[in-house]
Order: sequence, then structure tokens, then C-alpha cells
Amino acid sequence: MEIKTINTTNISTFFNQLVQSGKIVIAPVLKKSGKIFFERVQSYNQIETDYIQTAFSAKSVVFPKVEELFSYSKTTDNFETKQSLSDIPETVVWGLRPCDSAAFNYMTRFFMDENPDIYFATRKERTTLIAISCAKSDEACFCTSVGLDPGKTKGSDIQLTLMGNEYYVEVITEKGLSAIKTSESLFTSSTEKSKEKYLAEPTTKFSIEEIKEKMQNAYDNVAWGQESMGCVGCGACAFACPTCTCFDIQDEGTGENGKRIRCWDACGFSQFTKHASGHNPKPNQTARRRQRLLHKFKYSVENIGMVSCVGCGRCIRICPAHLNIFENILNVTKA
Amino acid sequence: MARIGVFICHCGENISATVNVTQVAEAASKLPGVTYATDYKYMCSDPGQTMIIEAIKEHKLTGIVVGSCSPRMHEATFRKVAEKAGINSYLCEIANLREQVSWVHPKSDATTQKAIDIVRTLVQKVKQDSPLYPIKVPVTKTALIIGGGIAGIQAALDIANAGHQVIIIEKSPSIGGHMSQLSETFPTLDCSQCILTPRMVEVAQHPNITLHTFAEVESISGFVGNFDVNIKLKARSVDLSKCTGCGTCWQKCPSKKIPDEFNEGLSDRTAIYTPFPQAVPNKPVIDRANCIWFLKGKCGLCKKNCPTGAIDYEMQDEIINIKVGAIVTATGFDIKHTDFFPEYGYGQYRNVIDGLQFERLASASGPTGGEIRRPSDGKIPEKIVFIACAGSRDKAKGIEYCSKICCMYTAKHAMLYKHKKPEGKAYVFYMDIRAAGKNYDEFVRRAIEKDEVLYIRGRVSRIYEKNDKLIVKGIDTLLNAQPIEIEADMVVLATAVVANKDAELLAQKMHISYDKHHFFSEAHPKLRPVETNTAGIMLAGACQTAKDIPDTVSQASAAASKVLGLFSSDEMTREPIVAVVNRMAPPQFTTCTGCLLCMEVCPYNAIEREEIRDRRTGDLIKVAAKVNAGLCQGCGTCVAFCRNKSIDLQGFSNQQMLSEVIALLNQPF
Amino acid sequence: MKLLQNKVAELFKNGTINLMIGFKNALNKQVVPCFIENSSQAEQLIYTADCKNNLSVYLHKPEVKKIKKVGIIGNIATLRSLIQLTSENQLWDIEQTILTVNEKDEIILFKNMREVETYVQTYFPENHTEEDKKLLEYIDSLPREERWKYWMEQFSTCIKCYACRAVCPMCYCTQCTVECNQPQWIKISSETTGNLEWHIMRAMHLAGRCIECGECGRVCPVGIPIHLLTTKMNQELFKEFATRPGFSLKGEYAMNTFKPEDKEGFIK
Amino acid sequence: MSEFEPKIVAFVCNWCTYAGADLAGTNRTKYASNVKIIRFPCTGRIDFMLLMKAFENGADGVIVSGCHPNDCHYTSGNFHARRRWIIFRSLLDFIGFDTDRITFSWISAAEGNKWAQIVDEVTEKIKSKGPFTDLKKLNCTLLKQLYDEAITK
Repeated sequence: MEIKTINTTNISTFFNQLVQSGKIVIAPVLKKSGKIFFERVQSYNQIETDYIQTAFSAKSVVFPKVEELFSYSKTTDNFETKQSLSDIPETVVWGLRPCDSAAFNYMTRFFMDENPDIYFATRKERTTLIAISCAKSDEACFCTSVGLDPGKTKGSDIQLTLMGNEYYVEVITEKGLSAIKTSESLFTSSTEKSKEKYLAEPTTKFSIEEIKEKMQNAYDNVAWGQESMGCVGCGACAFACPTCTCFDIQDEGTGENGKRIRCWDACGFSQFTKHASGHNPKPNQTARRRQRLLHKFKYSVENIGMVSCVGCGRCIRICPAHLNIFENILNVTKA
Repeated sequence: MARIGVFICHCGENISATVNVTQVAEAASKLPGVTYATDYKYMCSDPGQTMIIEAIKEHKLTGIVVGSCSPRMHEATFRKVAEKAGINSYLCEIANLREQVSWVHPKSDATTQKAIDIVRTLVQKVKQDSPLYPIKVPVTKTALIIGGGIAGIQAALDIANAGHQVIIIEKSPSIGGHMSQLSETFPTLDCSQCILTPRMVEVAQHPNITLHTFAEVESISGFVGNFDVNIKLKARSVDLSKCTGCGTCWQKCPSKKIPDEFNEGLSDRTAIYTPFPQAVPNKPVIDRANCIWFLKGKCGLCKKNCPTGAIDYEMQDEIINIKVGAIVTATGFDIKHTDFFPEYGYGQYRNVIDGLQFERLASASGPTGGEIRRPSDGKIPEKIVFIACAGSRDKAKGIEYCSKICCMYTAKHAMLYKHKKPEGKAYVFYMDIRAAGKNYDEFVRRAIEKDEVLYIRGRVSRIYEKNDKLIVKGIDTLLNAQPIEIEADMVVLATAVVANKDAELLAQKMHISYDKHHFFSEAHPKLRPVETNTAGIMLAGACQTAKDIPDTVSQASAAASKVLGLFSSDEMTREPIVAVVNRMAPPQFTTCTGCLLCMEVCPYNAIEREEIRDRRTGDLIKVAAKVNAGLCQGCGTCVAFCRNKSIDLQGFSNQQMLSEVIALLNQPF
Repeated sequence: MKLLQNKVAELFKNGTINLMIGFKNALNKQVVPCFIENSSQAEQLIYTADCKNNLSVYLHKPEVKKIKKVGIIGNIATLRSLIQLTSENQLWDIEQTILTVNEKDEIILFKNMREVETYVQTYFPENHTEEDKKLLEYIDSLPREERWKYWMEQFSTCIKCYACRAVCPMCYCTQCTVECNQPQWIKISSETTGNLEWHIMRAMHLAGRCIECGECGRVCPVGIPIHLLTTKMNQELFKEFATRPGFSLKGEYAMNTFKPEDKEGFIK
Repeated sequence: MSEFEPKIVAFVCNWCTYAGADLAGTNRTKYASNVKIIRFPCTGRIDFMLLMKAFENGADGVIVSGCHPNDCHYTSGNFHARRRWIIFRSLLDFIGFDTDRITFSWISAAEGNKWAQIVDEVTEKIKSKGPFTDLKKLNCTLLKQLYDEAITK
């Protein structure tokens, strides 16, 4: 780990050099709709710097909404399949928040424990995460409630923290090091400093240890019904979530050729758990919402050993029915 | 796994001259799922058919595509071939390589390629075909005739004489309809009642006919072969089983000043009455709206005097339910009355009458005993003006059509008058004379030439009363549009024939379509003029459009023959190309959401509401659409309409149509 | 506000309803839907001009249907949905008690759907925002190729979360066509052709049924103004066939009827 | 390079246009071979999604044809279809889809010549417009700039 600083005037040069190095650079962009998305950009002046959080997370860099697993084609007497892992480009994600970086940690555990997923592995291998600590937060942010904070470097390759007219640069990994290598002259070596006074202070909504404990017996709480009454069953929360990893595998083909794809799915969809027989073990939104929250705070603790919510607040901001995850959690663990 | 056979026909040289048939067969043989492909000079010939049958058996084919002429030519042939070989006849598809390929394109690679594309498309379709079986629908061999006029009578007798049960319902107290009101009939001038009443009696006495007069259709459900009809028997207040028709009651009835409908208001009747002397049944009915007992609770003279105690004031309307296999709608027509014509005095002038009133005046059984007398003072008119096309062919009055019968009956009216008063003058204002029909024009010529009826081509603009006369102002267009004024004693308007005023309501009850004038619509204006769009419901007579008696009787017999065709076997067989709403195991039952918006779409009203209930508790679980295979004709409009694809069309399913699109545009290799 | 809360409390007390769907303020002053289960919770209820959600969508939820006696506080969009849904035979399995608050802040408790219909027909509001009108005008003014580009850019961002479908009270199918897999009409994955097909299909299925609450556009997480598609379709339908969804209990759905004299200018 | 031969799919009803096309054959009327027919019972059966699928699968043009108004074998399938096309076409137009590539027509069983003429006209029109690439382009160029596809490709 190395500590450096870079002057704010040089940051765009650093950014543009990353683009010029041939890597695909993904950064927050303000769209006409007023929403901010991670998008491929060509130059620093395209990106948005004043934002609390992007509408969607950067998970699609390693877990795209549609991943072609392989393509197949049949000829008169032959059958071919093709996998195109080698086409996956070197990518830099710029400007993700510490909570998002932490989500990459969770995803790595999910995809790589036991049976490593080669698609995820390849993408992750070729991705560098340059996070920027949060100077602002809003009422949806609750990272401090899930054991993270606006300056946490967990999961990042490089973390930038704006301190006055310079960025405090924490280079955390080898990948981070190689990312600044070409622009080394722009950086100044520095000693470790306290970031605290430059960071946002989101309110802590609950104690994670207490919630983990209480979630153990929350399944039968009648409050689930009331808490999920507003849920209309779309997949927006899952798609925006940096740690939601549910997917569906589909074959898309016409005639004698096609491809097998993996695409995002969401536990909120009514068809998600529907059996071929027509039976659905999760017959309503109450059961589906409960599944989602228990997965975040109970099942993933049991299975992977970590809470799979990073407190980014995207689901709260995006929900058509204004459901609020931390309010839900507090209410279903009340008594 | 599909094992498809492809058979490419040369059609002599019709196909092979421009399409390389061997290449098509070879390309087909390489298609996935195709087990066997070949070509042959004449597939439809005996050896060709045998070849297909043998190939199906030898290669255990599960479906065949025949590349030949249009399916409109030989689809039926090859389907039979498939069936002979032991596979379902609907597992056979025809690729149209002659009418739509070889005959319309020159010999070229592109032409052969088009043939290959078409074959590939149909191979894909046949792979998605499922076996279909003709739909059998049981037939209740009883016919319902709605309306007891000459159309209904004729249809009823034809069906009953063929040995089937017939139920006639008639809304008025007697059968006979408008024909019973007529004096003489054109072009023969024979007496209407003389030819009609024997038929009426025959109906009443026929062992296969059940007659309900004073009855109306309450509701109709079901479908061809299986209609379920509720009939309202209106309270007649007279017990038909006790009444002998002696007539004591109406002779005693003190309420005598009610306009007589049968005589078109030209005379009065009593409150308890028999519509006319030859009525069938010849038994009275109480007109409750005018009966003193029902109005004031007093009187009861008829009851007191009835020798058999048949009068029953407490009688209630009764609903009876009948099951019938076919329905003949013969509800007849109405005419516009004189009050429809402001220019002719809004019906205020008593001596301006309509054609039906004239019929009553001229009828020997009418209010004047057959003498033509003015309604106002009973004088015999010296001059009568007849006005044809009163209302008809008049856009301004909203009736664009020709009422068809007026030219003829106006000539007849003028003749009848001249026969009864040879020195009188009869004028006819007309637009055109439409006398097409056997002996019709001769009849009109006779009126003009022999009976010296004065025909004036022109329209009457106004009629007004002056000193006991009717001043008729018009124009003779054949005399340079010269204005004409006639001082007439009486004016007869040949008013437009219109639909009955409750025709729309009845059509809605029967789910049959009707035109903007509320005449019922035939299934096809030329080729299916007797049937309606609802299978099993036929039309007879003037409820379809204005008709004279011979046309009405012909159509009635035609309707009867359609009914008899339907009754010729115990079961009807229908093509299985019908729409089906999907069904699945609980708790889903179906993906149909029961919005039932498709019910409106179906041209045949074949979509019904179905309630799915819990078997034990009977609670309603779901409402869904259901297609009645007996009514569905397989157009598939509902299928394309259904938002979530809960309806599919057998033989043209979503899977098949989409497969065809994909196969047509994608070459596999 | 107090009047509304009292009225609702009364409805609970006299057993008219067992659930009231209305609005409340969330912690951050945001207006959110709320589900009142007894009279004591009624004090949470609010009704202001910001109560824009179309609550009728909740009447499709099995959890709500199970409660049977359900009250709903409707804004005009909700009322129109209720009319349309009734005409589509969707609310037979739920006893609704419908309330609204009019411009004079009076509480109206409708006795039946007929009254709702009269109310909507009397107070039919202009419900397109200036922003929507401008955007529609802008899109209409573009040359064809530019319109195509505009929409394709929009559709390319669609992630198929189906939030537009989920909030739409008219999208009540238990199995949407996108979920049909025999045949698979629309690809499951999110790519532009499939997205385009989804949006075309959605607009076609809602044309003449959409009551223009704008919820689909509001909730779209990627900000596609999808409500404009159905709005535009409704405008066309009104122009061509003079039908207006959510206005009459008889339905008057333009797409399941026809007139022989319907006019078009493109069929050769 | 050889001349562009467009792929055109015709969705026609069984009773009028299909029979009309047969009549063109019986009369030996010659016309372009680019159009291939898919037979439906009625225009009322033609799902608008099938048109989209045709374009998605590489059609350069589409013809939809059935019985003239009032002539529908099923009395009103074509009337329903007409309303459907009115609204579908205006939707496509609003989205900016090239509606010139869809030709709607009423062709009766007696109008073999009209069929041949429409086929030739449409073929010529589509030839002059060139291949339909709007949808193909979507999945390549336009999206390539966008983030997800950039890394999938």
C-alpha cells in the first residue's frame, strides 16, 4: 500500500491517460433524465463529479446484465460452440463509492468460493476499481450501519479522497499500482493522513450485530406483511443493488444456431420461484420481500459469512413505492 | 423427435419447368427434422398418393409437407392421404409451389430458392402441428320459429312435414302476420286470406308443431344444435284449454272504443277480443291496458258470462324454457305511418292513409266490407291519389333503400279501386316503376292500359285539406316539370317498409348482426343469404329486408332446408380450426385474466364468460374466457387480440406462425 | 386532514373496511403509499396535491385481495383506473370503499362505481404536465430518423426491471407475454431489439386502456419517458375513434370494436 | 456486387389475398420473387408482434393484406385488423420506425393483377430503400458506445 497525493488540476490528466492507455474507462455520467449512470467515457470532462451515488451500481462490469456464455452453431453433420472470454477488455471503473468497492468483495466471494465462475473471474481480473470517498451523503445512505464508512478502502484498488485542492490517494493493490504507473509524475508521495474531516457523516440507523442477531428469528414476524404491502414486484431494487447476483440462464437461438446467455434476474419477480407445475413457493410479495431482506442479513451471513448489504441506499432511492430497506429491517426486528 | 417427409410435385411440367424440383427436394432433405424428401411427376395421382402413403409407413413419418399446387386445390386430397397412412390429417401442410412460384416466376435460381424457402417454412410449421380431431356437436332436432307470419308458417310447415318438431312463437294473439291483413295479392289478384288461412289451420293442427301465440323471446343462450331459449308467454287472461271461442265474452264487453290493430285503426274493437274472424287460435285475449277490470277493478262481465269459466284475471306472464337445435327468425316488418310525413299533414288528415289501411278498406273482411270509403265520412272517393316511394329512397328521411313491394301494391291498389269504381280516377305519383318479377311488369301495364290508372312521374311536394278535399301539389317531370294540382278525395301513401321497432333488441338477444336500419344481416349477401353469422340461426322473410310474398316464401323454404340439413344427422361435425383458451392445473387454472375484452371482438359471439369455482366450497376463484367450439369459426381475431396470449388458434397457433416467420427468413446453413 | 383521518377511523369502526390504502409522510417528508389496518393508525393518513401514486395497482395484490373489504383514497388517476378496471371485470373479488378529497378539501365517500364515474366525468382534469407536452412536441417535431435515434437511445438503457409494468394498474396479467416461452415472443435478456419489442408491445396493449397516470414514466429507474408512448397512443385513439379510457364503466375500448366507416390513409 | 435482393414477407388472409395470389398464378402473371407468403386464416389473426419478429429476423419489408372492408370471410376480422394497424402504424411512426417498409393492402380473390402489382411495387420500393439495417445497427454500432455492450463485445 502506498500513499500519494495528486493535485486536483492533475486529476483530469491522470484520468485521460487511463483512457489513452487503451483501457475502457467507466465513470459516472449525468444523463438528460437527471440520473447519473456509470458509462464508458473518453475524457474527464464528460464525467460528473458532484454526486452522492449513481443510480445503478458498477456491478455490471464484472456481472453484466447480459453475459454471453457461449454461442453454438450446427452444420449438417457438425456442432460447434464458441466461448469469447478473450474478448473481455481491460476496464477501469472510476468514481465508484467505498460501499460499491465493498460490494465487489462480496461478489468475489459469491462467484469465486467453491466453484469459481470463469466469466466473473476473467472480468474481475481485468478490472481496476478507482473509488472516491464520499464527501456527502443523503438520507438513504446507511453504510455506517452495515460496518462500512465513507472512507473505507475495502475492495478498492485505488481510493481517492478529496482534501481541499488535492486528492489523497491510497493505492491499495498491485493493480492500483500499475494503474498509476504511466502517470507517476503527476503524483507526490505522502504520509498517512486522517481523512475523517473530509468525509460525509451518514446517520447510523442500527447496530449490525444486533440486527444480525434479531434476523435469526425474524422469519415468522407478522410485520413482513405490512412492510412489503407497498412492494409492486418490479426488479428495480435488485438491478440497482451492487450485491444482488441472481441470474437466469437462457438459450437464445433461431434455427440451428444461437447463444446461451446469463442475464440478471430478481427475486421480486413473481415468476422467479415459480415451478413448472404452476406451484409457487413464494406466492406473494410478502414472501419475496422477506426472502430478499433475509438473504441480505441472514442467509448470506450463514453461507458466506458476511452481510450482503453495503448500505448504498440505491434501492431506497429507486423504489417506485418508496420502500425503505432500513425501516423495513427495523420494523421486522422490533419484537 | 419430428420425422418429416417432404414430397415435391412436378405437376407434369407445371412446376418443374421453372423450379428445379430435385434441388428443392435435396435442400429439404437436409433440413433439420426432415427424414425423407423426394420429388415426383404427379403427387396427386394414384401412384403419387400411394408413394406418399408408403413413405409415411416406411420412414415412420410424423408429418408431411407436399410441395405442389395451392392448398386450395389439393389440401383436402393430401390430408386424406395422410390419414390413410395412419397419421392425423392435420399433420399435413401444403407448400404452394405452383400458383405462387412456378407460374409467376421465370426459370431461375431465385425461383428455386423461393420454393426452398417456402418448403422450409412449412416444414417448420408441420413440426409444430399437433393432431386435431373434428369437433362433434350433438344436435337437438327441434326448430324454433320466431314469428308466425307467412315466412314463419312456411318454414314451420316445411320442417314439420320433414318429421321434425317445430315450436312457433308469435308475439300477437294470432298467427297470420301482415299477409292476413291483405285484400288481394299481386300479380294474380287472388284473395290473400283464401290462400293463407288453410296454412294457418294446418300449422295449428300439425302434430309436429307447437304454437305459442302472445309470446316473446326472453333470452337465448347456447349455440348451433344446442340453443337454450326462454320464452315469455304473456298473460292472455283467457285459459285456452277451457275457451271454446264462442265469442260471448267480446259481445258482452262494454269497452268497445279501442282502435283495432288488425284494421289499422280504421275500426274499433273491444277490450277482450279475437284479432280477426279467422284468427289461429280463434280464441280471445284481454287487452289489459284498455280493460275496465284491469283499469278500475270493476266490471268482470266477460268472466260472468263465460260459459266455460275460461276467463282468468289473475293469470301471470309465464317463462318457459325450450331446447332447440336451430332457429328461424321470421319476425317480419313494419311500415312507416302517415305521421312520418310532415309534408302530407303529419297524419292529421284522416283521408291520407297508408297502404296497409287501404288493404283493409279493400278487404272483404275489412271495416267497410270491401267497399272503398273515406275514413272521414264514409263517402266513396271519386279521385284517389297514390304516392309511391313515400319515405323510401329518400336520403333526407334516412331511408335510402327501395322498399321493393310498393310499386306492385300501388298498382294493385289502383286496380282494385278502379274495379270497384270504374268511373273513379286513380292517379299514381311515382319515381320509377320497379316491376321486376314473374308477371309483374305485365300487371303494372294492365293497371295503366286496361284499368286506365293515371301514372305521373314526379313527386308530391305538399298535401293540404281544403273544403273536404285534399289538394295534392306535385310535379310531372315528364311534362317539363310542370306543376300539377289534383283535388283528391283520398290519398294513399306507399310508405316505406321498415324493420320492427324491437328488431334491434331481438337481434341483441340472439347475437345476430343487423344493419343500420335494424334489418337482420345475412351471413353473406350473395352466397349465404339465408343464414346469419351465428351458426344455427336462419332468416326468413322481411326481417332481413323488404320482400314480397313469393320471395318471403322462397326464403322461408330455403331457411327450412338449412335447418333440415342441420338436422340430417345426430351430430354436427366441425373443422377443429378453432380458438382455445388455455387451461392448466390449479392454482393457475389458466393464464386468462378474465378481462373478457375479447368477447366483443369475436364476430360469432363464441367467447363466453366462465366461472371457475372451488369444487368443495363453490366459491368463485377465477373468471376466465372460454371459447365455444360450436360457435367458433376459427378466424383468430381473438388470438391476435389477447394481450397475454391466453387464447390460441388450433392449426394456426402462435408457435406455428412465429416458427414460420423465423424459418422463412433464416437459412439454417 | 383530520376530517379524512376521522372518516377513515369511522369506516374501520363500523366494519366497512379492514384495510385502507392511502398516503402518509415518510421520515424524509416524502409522500408514500401506506396501508392502514385499524382505526388507530388512521392518523398517519394525509392527502395533499403531492399524493400522485396510483394506488389502484395494489388492488391486484393477493395480500390485499385476501382482506376483501378494502378502502382506497384515490386521486383522479386512481379513480379512472378503478373505472377502467371495473369495465375490464377485474375488481369482482374485492369490496372497495372509495374515497377522494376534492379541490375544496371535502371528503367524498362514493356509494358505488356509478358515482365514481359521474365524479370523473365532472372533474376530468388535464393531466399532462407541461414537461410532458413539451417533450411530446419535441419528439413529434423531429425528423423520422432522429425520432428513431431518440427512442433507441432511450430503449438501449432499459434494463427490463419491469417497474413500468409493476406500477401499472392496467398490467394485471398474471403471466405477461414476455413471460410466455412457447413461443418466446420477447427475449428475456435486455438488448435493444428486445427492449424495443417490449415497449412496442406494452404500448399496443395499453393503447386505449391507459388512464395516463404517468406512473410508468415516474418509476423508470433509467428515466425513459415511456408514459409518452401510451399517452401518444391515447391521443391518436381519441383523434381517430373518440374513445377515452377510464371514463365510462361501459369501457368503450377502442381496440376491441370497430366501425365499418373507420378511416385510414395508408391501406392500398 | 450483385444487386440487392430484398427479403419481403407477406402476411395474408386465406380467403381473399391468398386466393388473389393464386389467381395471379392461374393467369400466369409474372412478378418479383422476393415476396414470400405466410398464410393466415384472417387479417384479424395477424399479431403485430409477428411483424416485429419478421423485421427482427431480417426482413427488409413486410406486406399485410386481406379482404376488402365488408368482404371479410369472418365478417369483421379485417375491420378489427384495420383499427389495429391504424394504431400500430402511428406507434411505429412515433418511435421513428420506417413505416414505409410495411405495406398494407386490401386484395380480393379476384384481384390477381393487383397482387402482382403490389408485389412489384413493394419490391421496387424496398430495393431503392436498400437493406433494412435499423435493427441490426442497434445491436452493433449505437450500442457499442454504450457501456454494457462495450464490454460484452
